[in-house]
Amino acid sequence: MKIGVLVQEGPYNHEASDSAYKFIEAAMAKGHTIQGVFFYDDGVYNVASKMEPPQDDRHIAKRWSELGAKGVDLIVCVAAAKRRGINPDLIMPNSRISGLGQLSEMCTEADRLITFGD
Amino acid sequence: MKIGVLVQEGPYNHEASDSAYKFIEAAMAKGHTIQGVFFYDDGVYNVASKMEPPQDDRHIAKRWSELGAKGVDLIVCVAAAKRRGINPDLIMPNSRISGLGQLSEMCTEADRLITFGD
Amino acid sequence: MLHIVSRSPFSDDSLKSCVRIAKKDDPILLTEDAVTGVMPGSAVASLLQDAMKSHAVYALSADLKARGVDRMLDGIKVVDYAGFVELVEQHKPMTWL
Amino acid sequence: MLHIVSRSPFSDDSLKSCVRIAKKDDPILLTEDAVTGVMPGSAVASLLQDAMKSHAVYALSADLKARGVDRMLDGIKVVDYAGFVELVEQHKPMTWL
Amino acid sequence: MAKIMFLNRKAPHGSIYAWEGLEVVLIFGAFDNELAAVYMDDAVFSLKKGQDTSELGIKGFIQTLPVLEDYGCETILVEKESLDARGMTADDIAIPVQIVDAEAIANLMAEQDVILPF
Amino acid sequence: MAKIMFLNRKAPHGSIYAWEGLEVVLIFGAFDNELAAVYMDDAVFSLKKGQDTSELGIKGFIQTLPVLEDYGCETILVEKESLDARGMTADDIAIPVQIVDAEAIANLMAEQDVILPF
Repeated sequence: MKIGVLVQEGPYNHEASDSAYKFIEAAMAKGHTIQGVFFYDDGVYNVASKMEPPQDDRHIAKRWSELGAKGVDLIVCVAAAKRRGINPDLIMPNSRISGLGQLSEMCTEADRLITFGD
Repeated sequence: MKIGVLVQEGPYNHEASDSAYKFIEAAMAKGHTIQGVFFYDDGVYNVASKMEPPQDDRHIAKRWSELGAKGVDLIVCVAAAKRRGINPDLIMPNSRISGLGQLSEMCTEADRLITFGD
Repeated sequence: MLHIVSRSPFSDDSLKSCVRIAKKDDPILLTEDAVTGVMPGSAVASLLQDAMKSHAVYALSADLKARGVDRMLDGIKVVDYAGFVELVEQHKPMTWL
Repeated sequence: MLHIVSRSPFSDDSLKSCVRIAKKDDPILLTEDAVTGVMPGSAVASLLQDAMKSHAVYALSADLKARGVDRMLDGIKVVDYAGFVELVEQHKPMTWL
Repeated sequence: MAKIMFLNRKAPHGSIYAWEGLEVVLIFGAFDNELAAVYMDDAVFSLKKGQDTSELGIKGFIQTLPVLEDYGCETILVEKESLDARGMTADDIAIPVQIVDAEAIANLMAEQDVILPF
Repeated sequence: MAKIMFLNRKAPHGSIYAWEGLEVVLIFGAFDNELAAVYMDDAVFSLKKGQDTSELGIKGFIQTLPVLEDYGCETILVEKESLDARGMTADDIAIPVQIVDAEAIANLMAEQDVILPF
């Protein structure tokens, strides 16, 4: 199946980001295709490239970027990002900034669209 | 009176940041001293220098920075900031990064400590 | 002590907990989404009416206007941000997140 | 349709709204803080027991373990993330934020 | 083409969710989708007459609500039980909507390809 | 010196609040303050025995809870009504605490200089 994922909350502050990641891992392990991950609202902070979490903690941005390296399309909402100070120079490799139209497309093309938020 | 302010949520996503700002404005208008504003958790995003909100919207980081120019001590929690990709190069003028010890000091020295969060 | 409640009392338990804990005569200030609770005839009207027997209950005008709250339970006092500051002058504040 | 609830049913109204709206036989999955609701003898036990008359109710194991939930109402089904994915294969998901 | 429902449950202004739930309509309306919006629980306040956000210094809803219809979201349902619980009636609603019970919402939900929660 | 109370009300892991409510104790304990912590509402789960966060991939509480006492927070109150509502008893609590009613919490609150909510 083609599964689209919408993430509405930022990293560390809410479990939503972790839940989304774990769900995607499990879906890929079952052979599903991730149509894309759309980061909206505070979700745009997920791929902030300057993150430096404590050494014994998970590195959320790096984890997303590695998923991007496997071919998962990581899309950061441009309007939400600009507002919050996230620009193309400040996002992780394998992620990109684009508009809500991408979310609309994902809704049309994916077999399932699942939201993680709070 | 000396009033300390703790902000626990980020800009735009939650009204907490707006409420804190309006409260401080009103307190200063009444002649109170703001002992400091401590940004904790997602609150650290409040002074992200690369913010570009829509032209017809308030510029939250700029607003804080202007308050800093008036002598209000704007303190960004170092641990919360690092984790979220906010470093000294990415915060507004008139704000600074420091530790929770500053919040402890504020609790001891201020006559009132008020929290804005969600 | 001044008790500040900012979350909607319809979706969140913070007002209920505040009322359970607040000492007699401690004022309660409703801000942000919490001001939605002051409309008459709502599911939280009796909670607020009971609260007003032991507490002065205030609501922040900027938040009331923003949400179009155009009618209120008897006894709710409206304050602006200057009034909010005065309450904090008089009482140590505690915010119910 | 699969109904996903992630917020604590003690402090938030999302589970209640989900149960009000969900169609008979639609499964409900509790994740994140919502898994705290499955302990027997709690204030939301009857809400969940009523829900189980019309819905299969699942709880996510990683979240149960993280919160030390070591006992559950009869009838709650435990799934891991692979089981979560299977539920999404079978039903369109809807998340109650 | 997909059937997409925006399910709004959060109060306006306290968080950005309600606002972003309108923003998506602007964009999604440009694509060939069949859109519906539901307002229940605290989100019924997003449709309240007489909202004036000028003192908060944020953009209001009242000017923006007409985008729902203008951008092709012709089905707008409001749950009666949510209105009742908040002491509101049909007279409080600023735009033309259908006031319905939980079952009607459930029925429309069942027809959707995607439901996006705000 | 100030009397400072940490008032915890949020569930652990779903958001970072509960965690940050412990972090502050580590720092505040180094200063000459009189600390107290209250756990009520969903925060009683932060003290639950048997928490295992390894599958979530985040740091647990169980190892960290002893910081409360080690760092000088000797008064730890848990509200009985909150335990009751969640089907929990004293046996569920992982560390030594005092289980009290709402009035006892109100009385301790009234003595504080500052209350920090998490």
